[in-house]
Amino acid sequence: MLSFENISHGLHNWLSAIMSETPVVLIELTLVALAAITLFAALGLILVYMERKVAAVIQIRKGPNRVGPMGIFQTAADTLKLVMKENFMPDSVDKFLYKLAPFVVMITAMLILAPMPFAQGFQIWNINIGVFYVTAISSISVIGVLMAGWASNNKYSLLGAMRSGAQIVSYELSAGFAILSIVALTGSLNLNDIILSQQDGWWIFKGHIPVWIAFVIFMIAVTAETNRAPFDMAEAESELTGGFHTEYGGMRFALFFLAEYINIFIVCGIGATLFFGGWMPFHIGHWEGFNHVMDYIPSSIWFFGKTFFLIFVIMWFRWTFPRLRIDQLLNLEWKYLLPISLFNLLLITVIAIKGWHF
Amino acid sequence: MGNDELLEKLKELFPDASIEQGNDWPELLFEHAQVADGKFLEVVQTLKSTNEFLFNYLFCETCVDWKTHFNMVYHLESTQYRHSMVLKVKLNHEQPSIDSLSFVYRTAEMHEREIFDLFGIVFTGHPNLKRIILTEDWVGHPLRKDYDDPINMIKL
Amino acid sequence: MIRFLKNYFTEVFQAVKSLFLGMKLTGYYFTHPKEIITQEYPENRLTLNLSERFRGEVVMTHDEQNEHACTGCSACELACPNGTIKIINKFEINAEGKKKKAIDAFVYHLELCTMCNLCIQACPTDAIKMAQTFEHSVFNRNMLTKQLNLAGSKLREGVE
Amino acid sequence: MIEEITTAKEGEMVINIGPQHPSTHGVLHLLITLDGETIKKLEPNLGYIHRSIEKMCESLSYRQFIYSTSRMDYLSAHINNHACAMAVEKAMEIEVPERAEYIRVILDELTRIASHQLWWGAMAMDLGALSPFFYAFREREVITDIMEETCGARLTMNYMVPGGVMTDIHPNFVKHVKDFIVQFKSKIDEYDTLVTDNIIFQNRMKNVGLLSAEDAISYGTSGPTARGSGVSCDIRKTHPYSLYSKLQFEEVIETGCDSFSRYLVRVKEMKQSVKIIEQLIDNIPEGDFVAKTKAVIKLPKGEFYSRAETARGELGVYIVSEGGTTPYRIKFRSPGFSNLSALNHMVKGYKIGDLVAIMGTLDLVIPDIDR
Amino acid sequence: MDVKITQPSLPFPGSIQDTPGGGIVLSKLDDVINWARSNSVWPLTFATSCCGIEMMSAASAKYDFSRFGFEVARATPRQADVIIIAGTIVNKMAPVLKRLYDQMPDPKYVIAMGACAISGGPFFYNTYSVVKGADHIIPVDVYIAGCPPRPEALLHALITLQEKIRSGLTRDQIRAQFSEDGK
Repeated sequence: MLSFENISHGLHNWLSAIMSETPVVLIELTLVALAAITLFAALGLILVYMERKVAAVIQIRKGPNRVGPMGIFQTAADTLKLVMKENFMPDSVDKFLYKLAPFVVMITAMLILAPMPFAQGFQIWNINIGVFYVTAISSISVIGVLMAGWASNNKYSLLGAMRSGAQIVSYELSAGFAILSIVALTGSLNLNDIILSQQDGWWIFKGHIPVWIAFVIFMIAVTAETNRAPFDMAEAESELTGGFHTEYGGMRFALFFLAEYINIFIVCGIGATLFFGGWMPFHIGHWEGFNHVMDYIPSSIWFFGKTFFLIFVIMWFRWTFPRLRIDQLLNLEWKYLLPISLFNLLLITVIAIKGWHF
Repeated sequence: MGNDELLEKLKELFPDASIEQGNDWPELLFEHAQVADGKFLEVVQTLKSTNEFLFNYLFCETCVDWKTHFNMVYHLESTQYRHSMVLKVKLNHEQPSIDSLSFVYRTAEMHEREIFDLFGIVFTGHPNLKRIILTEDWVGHPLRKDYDDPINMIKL
Repeated sequence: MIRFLKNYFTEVFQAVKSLFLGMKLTGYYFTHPKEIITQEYPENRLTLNLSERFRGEVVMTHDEQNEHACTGCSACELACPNGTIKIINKFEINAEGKKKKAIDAFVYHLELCTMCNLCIQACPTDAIKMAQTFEHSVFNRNMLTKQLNLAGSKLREGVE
Repeated sequence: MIEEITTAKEGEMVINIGPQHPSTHGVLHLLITLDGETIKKLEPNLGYIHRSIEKMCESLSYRQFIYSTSRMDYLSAHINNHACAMAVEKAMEIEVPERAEYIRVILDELTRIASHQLWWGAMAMDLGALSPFFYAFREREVITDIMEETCGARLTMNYMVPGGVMTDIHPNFVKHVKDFIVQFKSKIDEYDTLVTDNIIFQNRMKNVGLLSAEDAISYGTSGPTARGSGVSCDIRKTHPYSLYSKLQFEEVIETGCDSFSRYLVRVKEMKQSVKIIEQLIDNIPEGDFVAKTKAVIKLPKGEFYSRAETARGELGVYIVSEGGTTPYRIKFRSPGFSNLSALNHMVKGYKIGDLVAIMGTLDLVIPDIDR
Repeated sequence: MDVKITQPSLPFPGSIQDTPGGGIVLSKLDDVINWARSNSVWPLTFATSCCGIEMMSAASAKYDFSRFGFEVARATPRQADVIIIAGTIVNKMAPVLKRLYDQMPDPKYVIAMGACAISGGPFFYNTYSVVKGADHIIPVDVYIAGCPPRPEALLHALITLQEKIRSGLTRDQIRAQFSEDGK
């Protein structure tokens, strides 16, 4: 059966056969980089298109349907246009930071991709502290946002960036605790090990109610972390016009725009990996026959299916709820989510130690 | 209170003002000299706080340019008794000024800025009397009858 | 204490329920694409039925002999609040040798027109009416100034 | 030009909101002084859409000036036109035919529903929920279709003329209005599910933007803004005009004094408007739709004031006539202008997010404020 | 009595130009870029008066200009491509409009929507504060008459603008071309 694992292994074997080790590594690194960038572009286009279509159907309208069949080239046209826009810079900005900020946001988004297991045996970097790596890197993106807000020399941008800073720093805590609860159950920081531990069922089913609570908290926290409605404080179009990217246009704005969607993909990918078994097919305990049937569906489809389902849920939030106010947002985190997640972590630790999970 | 009764009461209270029944409501007209030196505020305070009147709702404040003089027109209503009256003050055309009502009726603050802007009437005691609608460097007061702007105004 | 906890949990439950109901509603629309009410302009151009009273622009009706009913009385010009209509009259000498007033040009400024219908109401001979066209987009503003009487058109016989 | 005001104290920041800003619903310019995110002071700067309607009307005849009022508060265009027509009718002592009154009131109430629906959608959009806007416009489009069918235009109808209405109603009018009522009643609950009951929305609205009853009167607010503070000020009840004295409906008054009660007033008013339409739609009497008037209207010398309740509050039309064919002076007492004056008082101490919510509940239409 | 309308309605802009190669596959890079630009026209949320409501109607579910990819209304001019002047421009607003236009990165387009934006419209005569046409301040690409124009008319204007972008002509060129055609 053709799978990503076979392709990557085949490629590696073929390259190793015809040349020595160093060029192989170099070539493979180049290929990986190219693949990552392509994946980025493709994901960005698909997610933006998906968002617009989901929004359209929820809002009882048709959505883009002119550019290409069903409007699938709509986002391609948008991107191309943004690339071809005037590359301007307002006069009074801090030039270095203004230019750097979109790249910081984009590069952090790219970096988190490294330990992501897309399919069985298909991973850029199988790092043994994967979960830790993801939480650590994802907090860098706030620096890019702050940079953008500060460098723009615009009060709206500054307010947006400050909101974003306060928001991401606080919500990272509960996202971290939600992730930790799964780490506590599996006893490993390696994302691959976490997936393998779900061979007999996903954690969301194995872990009783505490894992559900952790999952809900995780979803709320990552929605906030990615600055999505109802937590889109940093942009808050009706309050701060564009928030931290008010002064950005053209390609630089496109980078922010893409990074937002890539971040959604990544956090949903992490969520799918931790709670829904990543590429692991739907297995129920020891029902060998059933599990075997499920294995016929390629692992990459499992991963992307779960991830896109979570992305859809986040989009569903966005098109349903009004925005919170900044103080309510912080109240929600510090007064509700953080205590609950701490308590929940304690509960899960007890479950893990006692082995009460399935 | 009905209009007739109101008319009588007003006549009693302000014997020196000219009072007549307008199309809708009793109209009370003062000459500027009668209400100069802060007396106007007293008149309005009386109208607002006398138990029989309680004109606590200033629903329209405007000005009319009669070429020889300005007429300030205040439409007052009592939200309790639901009776209304019109208060008018005649201002001279050269240096029109009158006491500001912005501390009696908060809504007057904006209305008076608008009237200052469009008619050029100076409200003494107004907390923030500057142009609100036109730009700061605008010359003239466009709702006056003698206002002419040959550049912007195309006459039909 | 128990009452406090009870109230607390009721509140949380109500809150979550309200959010859930909202999501249910949007979810309903997401899963029922038949609720979509979009009318696809310009595909529906041919089937687009505008009300016969819709006021799109002022037109002058001409019959097949290229005759109209406008006597040039300029009632519409007077009725118009913002000078959208300008009537330029000329004097024609008719068969009996009498001088007769007729319109030379009925100039209509579509770029000024507010479709208030006052000119149509004012017209004593029903020479002008409102058309249901609305596709007036142009690249050049001058193209919106129109002459409503066709070239070589005449006043219809019997219209005074 | 927008100038930076540099009088801010240490630690305070002055921000220009507008003239082009998504939540000001037009070109309102607000200068707000912030301490962190808390608003210390707010100063409105108007005039970015001041079109000198009052000056212009001084050179328009009494038939013509009505159309310009549709552009003032374009969401209550019918009611504006109605108020102007009433002022002229009162001065001329024209008896308006019963049929015209019925048509007028039905259209007024439809306008009110349409206006409140747009407000509801825009308000939710200000708070960050985008879908309600589309649901609100679905029903609103039905109303605009009804308007278009009868009046000939979707937004600025110019349908009311002195003495009645311009043309008779369309033959399908009654049927379509009834269809609309059925559709509206089936969908109004969605409004509550999606927005009113939503916990995030309630937290954003409750105890925000307090305006006490005394302040509401002193600031001259009217309409739902004042009624949300417990002030009875519905002109349809306090000074009934047209048919309103004969109709059964309630004046919606909420005593919460906060944004949420202003919100509730508007939502409930939509239901009351439907109630009014239901009373009238089956009983439109036969007869003339317009009274006979002279071609050129000359008002007698004097001053005439007519009041009407628009969707935003009390509209006053004050005509000073010198006996000619054009008004000597005309003043439109617009509801938005007075309501806006209370904004500074209402937002002090709240956050920027609240400012958006409070402005949303005031339902400002900027051309109505600037005229 | 048979009556005919004096003004032949304008030919529909979308139907004038057949794209070579049947739609998407285009030969030249220029064409590709113009294709992208024409299909991704993001408006600035800028409305001064009544026409803004019809703009909202055009965004609403019944007319839905997102079908053309216009729905990404940006609140900041830095990210917008087209400014739809929906409503009257008065003297006080004129510098602001100019500034908004200057803040937009090239290529940028302007649509004057409604009588007020085209010429001052209802407020042309006897007003002291109204700018008699937005093209006194910024160059306008497409004019839509109407007061306010229907949402369909706005869509028509956007399609007209798309045609202009696709043709790659400047304002003067396209005006000259259309004057020759006698339209």
